[in-house]
Amino acid sequence: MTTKLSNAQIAWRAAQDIPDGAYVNLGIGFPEMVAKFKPEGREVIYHTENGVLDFGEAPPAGEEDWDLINAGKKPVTLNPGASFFHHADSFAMVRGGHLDVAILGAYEVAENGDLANWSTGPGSVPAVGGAMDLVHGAKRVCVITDHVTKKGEPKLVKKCSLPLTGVGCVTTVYTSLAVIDIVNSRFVLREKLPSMSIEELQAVTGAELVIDGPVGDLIVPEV
Amino acid sequence: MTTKLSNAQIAWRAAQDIPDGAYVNLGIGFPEMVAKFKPEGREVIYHTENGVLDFGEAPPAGEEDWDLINAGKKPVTLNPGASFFHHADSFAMVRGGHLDVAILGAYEVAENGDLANWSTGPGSVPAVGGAMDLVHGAKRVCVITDHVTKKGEPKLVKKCSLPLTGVGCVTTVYTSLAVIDIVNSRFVLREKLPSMSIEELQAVTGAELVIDGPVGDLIVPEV
Amino acid sequence: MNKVYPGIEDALADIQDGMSVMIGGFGGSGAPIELIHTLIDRYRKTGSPGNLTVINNNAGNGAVGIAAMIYAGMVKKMVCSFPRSSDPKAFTDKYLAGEIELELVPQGTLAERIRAGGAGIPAFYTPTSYGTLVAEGKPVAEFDGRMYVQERWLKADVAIIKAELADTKGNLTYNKAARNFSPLMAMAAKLTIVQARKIVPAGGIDPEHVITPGIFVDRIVEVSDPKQEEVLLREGVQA
Amino acid sequence: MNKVYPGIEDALADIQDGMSVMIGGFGGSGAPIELIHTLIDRYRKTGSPGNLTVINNNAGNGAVGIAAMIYAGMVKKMVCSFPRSSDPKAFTDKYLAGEIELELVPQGTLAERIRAGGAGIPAFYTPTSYGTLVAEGKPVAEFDGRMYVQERWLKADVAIIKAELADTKGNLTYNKAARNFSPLMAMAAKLTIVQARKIVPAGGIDPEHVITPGIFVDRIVEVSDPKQEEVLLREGVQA
Repeated sequence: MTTKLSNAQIAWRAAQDIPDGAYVNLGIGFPEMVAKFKPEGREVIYHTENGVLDFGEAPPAGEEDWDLINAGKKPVTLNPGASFFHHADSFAMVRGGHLDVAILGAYEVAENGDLANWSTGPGSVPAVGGAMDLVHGAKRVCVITDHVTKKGEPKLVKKCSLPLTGVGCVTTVYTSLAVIDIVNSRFVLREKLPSMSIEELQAVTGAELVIDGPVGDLIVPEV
Repeated sequence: MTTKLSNAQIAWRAAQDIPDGAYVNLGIGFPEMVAKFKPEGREVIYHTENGVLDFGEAPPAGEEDWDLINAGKKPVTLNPGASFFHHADSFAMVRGGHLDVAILGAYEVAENGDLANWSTGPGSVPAVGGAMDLVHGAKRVCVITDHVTKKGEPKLVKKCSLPLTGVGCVTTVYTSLAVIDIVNSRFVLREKLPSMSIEELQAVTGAELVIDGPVGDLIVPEV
Repeated sequence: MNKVYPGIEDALADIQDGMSVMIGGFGGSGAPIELIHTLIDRYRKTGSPGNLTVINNNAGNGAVGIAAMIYAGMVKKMVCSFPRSSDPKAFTDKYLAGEIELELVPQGTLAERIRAGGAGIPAFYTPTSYGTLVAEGKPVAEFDGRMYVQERWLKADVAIIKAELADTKGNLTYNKAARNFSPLMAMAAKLTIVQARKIVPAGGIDPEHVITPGIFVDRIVEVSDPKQEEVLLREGVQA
Repeated sequence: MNKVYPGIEDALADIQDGMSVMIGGFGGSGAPIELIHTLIDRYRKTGSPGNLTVINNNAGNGAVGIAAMIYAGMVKKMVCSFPRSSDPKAFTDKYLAGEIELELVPQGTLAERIRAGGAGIPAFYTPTSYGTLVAEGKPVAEFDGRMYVQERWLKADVAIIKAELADTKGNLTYNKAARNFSPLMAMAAKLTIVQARKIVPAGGIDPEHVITPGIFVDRIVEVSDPKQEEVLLREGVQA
């Protein structure tokens, strides 16, 4: 297998597609990294499930206010123009289609847009948080993920084998190897690492990659 | 027919049954008069549909703030401890059962608690406002009304002939002649004017008056 | 990000024939008079926007605001709870002549339908109107032994509302009971246009005091000395 | 009218075995630590209140707050969206041993179900969880060409929440993101008990800034220097 993007590079690539003025929810963990790579000059307003709009970076150590946290329970700060609201209003923003972009992680994404990212099946403690709401709310639901599992198995599949988070909800997948839109229940390849052939990419993808228009080079700086 | 209570006296009688600390909504028009007769020493918190809790009396002429009105579009003032909220929260208070008492007018009340108070039938412009919400929200839904129509016909009936505001919703009726609870879909007579016999009262009532326990004297001061 | 528009005309430019328009206010409290009358002026000059469906608690009073829209002939249909007022002639005459449609919605149901529209809830159940004419044709269901009516969300192409303060990112406060339906309408419309008494920089409103977060607001214009419908009525403004 | 209770024990006295208890907070933000631990103290002394159904976004962290309730053995069932935390041992061990029940509810659905409980809406439809395990057994319906899941209201016997300011009539404000579920829970419980950092006279909160109107609040106690769950966790408080 050829080289692949680091998580930071995947996050960087996803960040480039967030337009100026967008309202964005970043999932807990890996997706939070996307905020670091906001292009200069763009203004992005971040929403967190627990009732803050327009929060900023983490405060310096020692200056945490534990009443001012994000959905990951990490302390944040406020940008000018921030606001507080209760959980029902927060999810009105989500479910009502007011967010422009939500970025989540994934265990599996199916070619019809089904997402599995909350449960690895029986035996563990299930925990869903806001993911099932987010995938049906935001105008664009983006997944950032390694292209394959640690065992090398495809995460982009014909049909998810793990419990679903949402049905037909993913619009774009940013992986360590490619950028793929989901259009009419097919994986449409938009960009791939230049070092990799389409055949090589197809070999590590669990469903057909459709070519519809030019396939760009996925070129990401060291970050 | 014997003497009867004035509207002010009906309002006075209804006011006596509002307990200290109650949250109360008074319908537009005649029911608004109930506020005038709050017994000394009791605190009553008034709710208005358009998003104010704990409003007070009308301001002096010339001091009206037309952004501070009640559901009847009349200017009001605020008591200490007042609050503003939007219409969905206002009707969450109503529908969610948070009001202790709602007092409304009526065209007809049926013995099963059905209320007709919003439409006199085809040919007019229908207007319902918050009445249909109030009758299903407050813990006690009280009607204040003349006992009979201007033509002398019963307003307390077996079955409403006019379009309903709500089904089985009225708990107590304060009329110009009597106080009547609705219990198990029957009119139970609680008080009547002392000058009137039960038979005389029955004669102007469109459904059976049930006697269940002592019938008190409806005695109201000149107000 | 700056949602401020210099002129009312520009801010309203995308309101077109046949649209559904939520208009904030309860009677004169919160009525965005300057937005409404700028729209009327355009209609009188250009014949557009007409055929509007207007959503408000009421159906106009006297000859100002929504009543003036009705007199001008812009309104095809009213969705409201209480099409009565101290002077309801504008609506009443057209309604009785069959020249304007009415969808009568109980006030709490109207508020909740608008909130549902903004919150992505396509339908909900309420006890309100069960067993009445207003519920005719609507699905009913029993929950915990009580009967309820199914109501659908209500959305609109545009909301025009009046705020007290707005910051440049669209965060809003309201003045007293002028809040009423406006925070809900801001959520439920594709395009939300606000006239604010004062526009302040982002950060000029305490985050704890924001009533409508900016995510629900698209365009803001400052109208620093807004007219009060009730005052105009008392001054006897004519159609 | 004065909803102020002098002591926490008195304010909590009506919480009994088997009740459902909504507890405000999202992680440590807004968690009413003093109310919770007073309840735990009573349970340790008297064996009551036990068998509780606790409703919160999470299922406790470390050995403080809800985690301490679970360790104490008071909790029969958790209703939550995310029973994970940096130290979820209290819940995880009991859950995997079959000693505590879990009703897992997506976070937005949890919030909306609680609001619905407070607003008299017995059921509503949401796209959330459609086609997933979480929706199994729930009615579904199509609206405007899209599928939705029917969710029911969620009410409770008691809500215990943390506020910033309370006035004597029960009007509340919150501190920053500590607001989260608390305004909804105050609406949805038969009895709402509040610990406020400061109690002010009626009129001491601007009517425009009230977040929870007093109608939703029954009892208030002042806890002027409330503990922060997250700080206690970092200090290493043990079960």
